[in-house]
Amino acid sequence: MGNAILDMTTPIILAALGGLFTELGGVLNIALEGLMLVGAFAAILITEFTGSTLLGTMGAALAGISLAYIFGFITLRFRANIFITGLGANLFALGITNYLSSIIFGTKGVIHSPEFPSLLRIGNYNLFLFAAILSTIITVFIINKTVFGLRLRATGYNASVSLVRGVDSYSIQMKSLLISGALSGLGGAALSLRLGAYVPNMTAGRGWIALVAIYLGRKHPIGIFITCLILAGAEYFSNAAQGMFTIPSDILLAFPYLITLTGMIIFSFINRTLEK
Amino acid sequence: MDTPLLEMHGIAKTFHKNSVKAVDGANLIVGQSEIHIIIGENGAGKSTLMHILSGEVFPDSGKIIFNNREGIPGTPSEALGEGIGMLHQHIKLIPELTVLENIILGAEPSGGYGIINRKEAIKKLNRLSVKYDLSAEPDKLVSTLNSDEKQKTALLSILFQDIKLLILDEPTTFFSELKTDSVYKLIRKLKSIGKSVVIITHKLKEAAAIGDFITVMRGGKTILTLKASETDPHRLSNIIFGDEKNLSPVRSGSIFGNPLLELKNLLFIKNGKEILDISLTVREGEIVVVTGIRESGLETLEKLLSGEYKASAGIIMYKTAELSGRTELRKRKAGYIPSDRIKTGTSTESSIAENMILLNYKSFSKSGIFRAGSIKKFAYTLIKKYGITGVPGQIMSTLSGGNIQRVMISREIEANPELLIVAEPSRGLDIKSKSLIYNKIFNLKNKGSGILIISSDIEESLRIADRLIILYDGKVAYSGDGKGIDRSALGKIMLGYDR
Amino acid sequence: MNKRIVPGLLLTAILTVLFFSSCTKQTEKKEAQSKDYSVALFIPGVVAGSPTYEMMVRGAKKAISEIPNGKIKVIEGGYNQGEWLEKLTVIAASREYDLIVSTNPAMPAISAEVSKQFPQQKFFLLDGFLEGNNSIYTFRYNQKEQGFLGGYFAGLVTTSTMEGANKDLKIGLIAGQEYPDMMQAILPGFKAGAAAANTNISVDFRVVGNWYDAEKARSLAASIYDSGADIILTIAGGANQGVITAGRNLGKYVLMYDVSSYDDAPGIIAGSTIIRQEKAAYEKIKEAIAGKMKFGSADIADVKGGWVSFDNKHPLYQKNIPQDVKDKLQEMLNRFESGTLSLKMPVYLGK
Amino acid sequence: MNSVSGSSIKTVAVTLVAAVSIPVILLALSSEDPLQSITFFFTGPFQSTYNLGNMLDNTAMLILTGLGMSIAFRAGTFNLGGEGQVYAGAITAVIISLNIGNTAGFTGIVIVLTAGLLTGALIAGISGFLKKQWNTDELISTFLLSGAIIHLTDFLIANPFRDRSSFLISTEKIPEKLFLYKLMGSSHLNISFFLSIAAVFLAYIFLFKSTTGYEIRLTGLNRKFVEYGGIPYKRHLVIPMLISGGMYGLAGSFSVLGNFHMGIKGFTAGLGWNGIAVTLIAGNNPIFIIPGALIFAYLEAGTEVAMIHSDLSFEFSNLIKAVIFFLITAKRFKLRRKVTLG
Repeated sequence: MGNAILDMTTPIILAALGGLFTELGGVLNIALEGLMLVGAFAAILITEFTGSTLLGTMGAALAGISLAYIFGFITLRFRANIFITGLGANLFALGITNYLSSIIFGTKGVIHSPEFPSLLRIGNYNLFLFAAILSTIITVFIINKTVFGLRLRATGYNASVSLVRGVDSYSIQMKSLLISGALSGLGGAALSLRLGAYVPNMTAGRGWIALVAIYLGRKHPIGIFITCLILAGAEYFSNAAQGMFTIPSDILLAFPYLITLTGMIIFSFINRTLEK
Repeated sequence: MDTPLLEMHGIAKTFHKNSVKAVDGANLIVGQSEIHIIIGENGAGKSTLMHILSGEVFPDSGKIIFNNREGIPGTPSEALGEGIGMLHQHIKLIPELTVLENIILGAEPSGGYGIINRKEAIKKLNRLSVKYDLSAEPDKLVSTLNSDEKQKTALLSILFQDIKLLILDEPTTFFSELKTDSVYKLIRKLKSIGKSVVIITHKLKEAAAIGDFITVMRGGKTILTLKASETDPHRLSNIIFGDEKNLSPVRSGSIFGNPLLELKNLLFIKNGKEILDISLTVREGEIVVVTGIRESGLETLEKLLSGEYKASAGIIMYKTAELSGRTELRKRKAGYIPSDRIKTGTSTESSIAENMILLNYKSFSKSGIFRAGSIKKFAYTLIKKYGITGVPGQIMSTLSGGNIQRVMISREIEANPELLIVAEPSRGLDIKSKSLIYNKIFNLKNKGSGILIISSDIEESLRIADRLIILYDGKVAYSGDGKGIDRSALGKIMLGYDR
Repeated sequence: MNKRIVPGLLLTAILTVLFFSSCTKQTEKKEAQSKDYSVALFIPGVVAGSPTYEMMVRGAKKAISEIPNGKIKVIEGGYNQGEWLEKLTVIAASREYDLIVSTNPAMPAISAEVSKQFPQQKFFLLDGFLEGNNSIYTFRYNQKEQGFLGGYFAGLVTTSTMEGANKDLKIGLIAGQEYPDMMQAILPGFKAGAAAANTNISVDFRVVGNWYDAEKARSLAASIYDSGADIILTIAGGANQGVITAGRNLGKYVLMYDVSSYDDAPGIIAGSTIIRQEKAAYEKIKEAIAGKMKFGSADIADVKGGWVSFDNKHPLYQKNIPQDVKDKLQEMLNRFESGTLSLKMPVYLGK
Repeated sequence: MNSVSGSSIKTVAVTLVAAVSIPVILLALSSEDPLQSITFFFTGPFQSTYNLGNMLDNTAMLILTGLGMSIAFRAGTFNLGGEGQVYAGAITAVIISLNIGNTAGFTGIVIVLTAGLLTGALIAGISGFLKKQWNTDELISTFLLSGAIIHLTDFLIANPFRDRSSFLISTEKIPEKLFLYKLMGSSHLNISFFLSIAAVFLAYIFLFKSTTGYEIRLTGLNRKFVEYGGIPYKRHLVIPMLISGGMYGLAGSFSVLGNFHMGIKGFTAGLGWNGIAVTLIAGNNPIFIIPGALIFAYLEAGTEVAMIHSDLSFEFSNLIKAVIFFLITAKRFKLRRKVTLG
C-alpha cells in the first residue's frame, strides 16, 4: 500500500515543487498541467528513438523548459494576463503533442512499444521517487540558502521592493518558470516512462492537484511533500473502495476532492483558532 | 577642482496617466563628497527627479553623466550597479524576510555556485554596524521589528551595497525627530569617506544645517542652486513658499465641554511585555496631543484606537458608551487620519470622488443607487476648498503625494466629526499643506469637536496642544497644558531623563 | 472610459462587415456541389487513442478510395455528448454529404432528431440500433456475446494452471466510464461467461472516470490484482495502457476488447475479443455507394455472423495459452458460430 | 487582478491583428486548401442562421459566466469553481423542470431559473462563507468543491435521474412548456440572449452605481481602506461569491431551458473556464464582456465550422485557441528597453 501511494504521488510532488518556485516568485502557474503533458510526451518520444530512459527523462525536462519559456516570455514580456496565458499553455500542450505525434508516429493516439526499456528501480521503488525526495531536499536548500532563493522569495513577497534593491524580477520569475517547466516535465516523465506509454491527456488533472498541494502544503517543500502523500492516500482509498463497496463510481470519484476540501477546512479552522 | 560625480541635464518626464509634467527640464550637478539638498514644495518634482536617477522612472528626455559615464539607468539594478542607491520615504523592506536577508538582498555575498556566504555577510554587516553605529539582529524577522529597528535595517541595506551616491528621501520624516542628530552624523560620516549624499526635503532648517549645496525646485524645474553657507533661510523660504510667517498656525482660546473620549488605564501587552499603559481624556473643544519618540508607544496607541489591536485591559469610553473589545470609534463616526496615508487612508486605484465619499456614501444614494450629480458637486466643493489639483473622476494614484493627502484630510474634516484622531499630521507635508490642515483642525475645534493628535513632531506638539501628554517607554511621563516647557525640556522628558 | 469602448465598437464593426460579406458567398456555393459520393465520418470523441475509431476510419477510407470521385471527411465531435446534436445538425445542414457515418449507441437517437429537420440526409450508424427511420441504417454489435466470450476466457484462465494464475476465483473488469452498453450488455455478458467457466468466480468491476487517465487505470488494476484477480478485461480507451503496465509489473494477465493487440505486451495480453469494425465500415459503405443500403432497417452483428469473435489464431495466443483452455474456448466459439448458443443483445433500454 | 485595465487603442489593435493573423498562418501551414479553411474559419459562423444563432446563444452563456467571474474579480476574490456551479445549476433546473409539470409556462420558467441561480449561488457561497469564517483560501476551495460537484452531478444524471430508455447518459426531456422562446430558426438562440444583455447593464449599474457595488469594489481594491472606513467588509467576502455563483447557475439553467432541454453528462463543460477567459479579455469591465464574449464565441464557432467543412483538425483548433489566449491580453509588444549606463 505504501509503495502504491508513493508511486502515485511522485509525478505530483515533482510538478508541485516546480509550481512552488513560481508561486514563491509571485507567479500563479496554472500551466503545470500542460508542462507535465509535454514532459510525458517528450519522455516517450526520445526514449523510443534513443532507447535510453535517461535521455528520455532529460528530454522531458527540456520540453517542459521550452514550453515554460514560451509561456513566460509572453506573460512577462508582453505583460499578458497570466491566467489566460496559462490556459493557453495547457491547450497548446494538448495541441502540439497531438500534432507532433501525428507527424512522427502517424497516430494521434497512444504511443507505446512492447520493447520499451523498463525503468531503473532500487528495490521496490523506481528512480523517480528518489528524484522527488532529492528534489524536495534540494528545493529546501535552494530556497533558503542561495542567492536565487532569496531573490525569488523577495520578488514574490514584494516585487517593487525587490526591484528597488536591484533584483531583476523579470529574470527571477523567468528562471522560476523554467525550473517549474523542468520539474513538471520530470513529473510528466515519471508518469509516462513508468507506464511505458504516452496517452493523450494522460496527466488528467494532476497539474491542478499539484497546484492545490502547493497551497495546502503552505508553500513549503516538506509541507508539499506531506500534502502530496495525503492526497495520494485519499486517491488510493477511493480506488480501493471501488472494489470493496457498491457505491456508484461517480460518487467515489468525488471522494478525493471532498477529502482534500475537508482537510483544508479543518486546517484553516485550526489556523484561525490559533490566531485568536 | 575635480569633475563632478553627477551631472543631470534637461531631464523631463510626463506621466501619461494624467499628462502632468512632473519634471520639466531639470538640471543638477553634484560633486564628489558633497551633501546636496533638493528642496521644494510637495509636488515640485523632487521625488520624480531622484527616481529617474535611481532607475525607477525612465525620463522622456535628458542626459545623465555619472562617474564620467553617460547613460540613463533603465532599472534600479543598473543604478545600483553604478553606485547609486536610494532610501525611500516609505520604508521599503520585506516583512516576511529576516533582517539579514533584507540587508543583503541585491548584494548577496556568494560563496560560489550561487550559495549565500552567510559568514561573509555577517562579517560585512558587523563591520558596517560598527562603522556607522547602527546595530542589527540578523536573524529576526522584519515583521517583528519596531520602527526604529526597521529604519536601521533599511539604512544598512543601502550601505551594504557599495554605493558612491546615496539619495535620502525626507530623512527626518523617515527618522524620528530626536534621531535627527544621529542621521546628520551618519550623513557627515558618509561624506568624510568620500561618498556623496543627495537629500530631498521640504524642511529649511535641515537644508541649512547639513547641506553643502541647496537646489530649489518648483513646478518640475530646478530654479537655482546655492551654497548652503551663503544662504539666508528667510530669503530661501520666500523663494520656495512665499512668506512663511503668515502660514504659521496660532493657538486659539479654549472653552472645554464634556468628555468625548476617555481611555481608562488602557493596557496593551504583547508577548508578556507591557507595550502601553495610558489614561487620557479628550473633551469637546480640546486638542490633546500625545507625543514621544517613535518606540514610546505612539504606534500602539494608534492601532488600539483604530481597532487593529485589541486592548489587553482597561476601558475606552466614547461619550457615555463603553466600547468593549476592539474599539468601534469609526463606526461611531469619529474622524481618523491614519499615519499610513497610502495603504490605509486611501484607495489608490479608485477615483478622487470615490475616496471622498467614503464616510457618508450612503447619503449620496437613493434606494441603494448613487446620485452621480450630488457626488460630483460634493467632490468639486472639496477640491476647491482644499486646493486639490485634479477632477472628481481622476484615479488617486495619478496624483502627487501632497494631493493624495489633501483628499484624505478633506474627507475626514468635512464630515464634521465630533472626535477627530490625527496621527502624524505633518508627516510628508509642505508648509502650505500643513497650515491648511492646522487651520481646518482649529475650525473644527472651534465648532466644539475634540481632537486627539498622535505626533512625534516636538514643535508641532508644543505649539498646538491644549493638553500635552508625553509617553516614555509606553507610560505617561508628562501630562499637562505644556506651559513652561521648552523644546529642550521636552526632549529630556521624551528620552526619559526627567522622571 | 470612452477611449476603451472604441476597440469593442471596432470589433463589432468588423464582425458585422464579415457577416454581410459572407451572406453573398452563400449563394455562390450551391452550384459547386459535386454529384459524386461523399461521406462524412462523425467521430463522437476523438480518433486519438481509439483503435475502433481508427478501424472505422480505415474501412471507410478504403471504400471511398475505390470510387473515382469519392470524398470523405473525418470530423471529430469531441467528448461532450451535449454538443453532438448541434454538430451533426451543422453537418447535415451543409448538404455536402451523401452519407453521414458514425458509431455509438447514442447516435441513432441524435440522428433521428437531425433527420426531422433534414429528411433527405442518410445515416449509417455502427454500434447503434434504430428501426423504422427511412434515413437511417444501423448496425449493432452483439456486445453481450462479446462480453460473454471475454468472461468465459477469463474464467478459464483463472481456473487454469497458467503461470500467472492463482487459486483465487477472481477476475476483473476496468471500464473508462459507466455507460449503458457497459452496464446492460458487456458486464452482464462478462459475468455470465465467467459463470459458465466456474460458478464461483467473482468479478471485480471498477471505473476510471475517463478514457485517458492511464495512471489511475494502472493503480486500479494493481489494486484488483492485489486483491487476488489474475486477469482483467480492460475497456478504457487510452487508459488501457495502465492496465497493461500493471499486468506487466505484477506478472498477471490482461484481456483486450474489440481489437486484437497481443503484440503490444507479449505474454501479458492473454486474449482479445474482436469486432470486424473495419470490414463493417468498408462493406457497408460500399453497399451505400451502390445504392443498396437498407435504410430503415437495423442489423445485429453477432458471433454467428462473424462480426464478433475472439482472436485465437494469433501466434502469441497459440504459444502462451495451455491446450485445454484453447480447446474449451474453441468449443464455446463453435457453439455460438453454429447457433446452438446465442445471447440476446438488449436493443432498447427498457425502464 | 485589478491591474487588468487601461490598455491603449494601439495595443488592442496589435493584439487583434496578431490574434487574427496567427491562426491564419497556422491554418495556411496545416491545411491542404488554406484559403478554404481560412474562409470557413472567418465566415463560417455567419454562413447560416443556424450557425449564427448558435454562436449568439453561446455568446449569451459566456456573457453570464463572464459577468459571474468579473464580479468575483472586482471584489478581489477568485472563483475557480465555475465548471461545477454551471453544471449544478443546470441539473437543478432539469430536476425542478421534471417535477413541476403543472406549473409550466412563465411561472414555471421563473421558478426553474431561480432554482438554478440559487444552486450556483449556494455552492460558491460555501467557499465565500469559509473564507469569511476561517480565511479558507477561496481559490482552492472553489476549485475542489467544483471538482466534487461535477462528479456528484454526473452521478445524478447517470443514476437517479437517468432516462433509461436513452443511450445517451442523460435525463428525460423537460416539458415543452418550459422551453424558452426561440429567436432564430432552428438554432438555439432564444430569449436568454436579451436577458444576458440586460444582466450586463444590471451588473454595470450594480458595480458602479450602487452603494453595495461601491463597497464591493473598494473591498477588492484595498481591504485595509474599507476596514478603516468603517464599512462592514466581511460580508463582501460572501456576497460577490453568491452573485458570481448565481450567474453561473443561471447560465446553467438557461442552457437547459433554451438549448439542451435535458441533462446530459458533461453537457456544460467548458463554460466555467471560458467565463474566466472572457472576463480577463474584457479587462474585468462588465460592458466589455459583451464584445469579449462575442470574440470568444466567434472563435469557437469559426473553428468548429472550419473543422466540419475543411481539413482543420481537432488539435489545430486547440493550437489556434492557445495562440489567441497567449496574445489576447498582451499589454505591450515592445521588448524591454535597453539603455544602460556607460
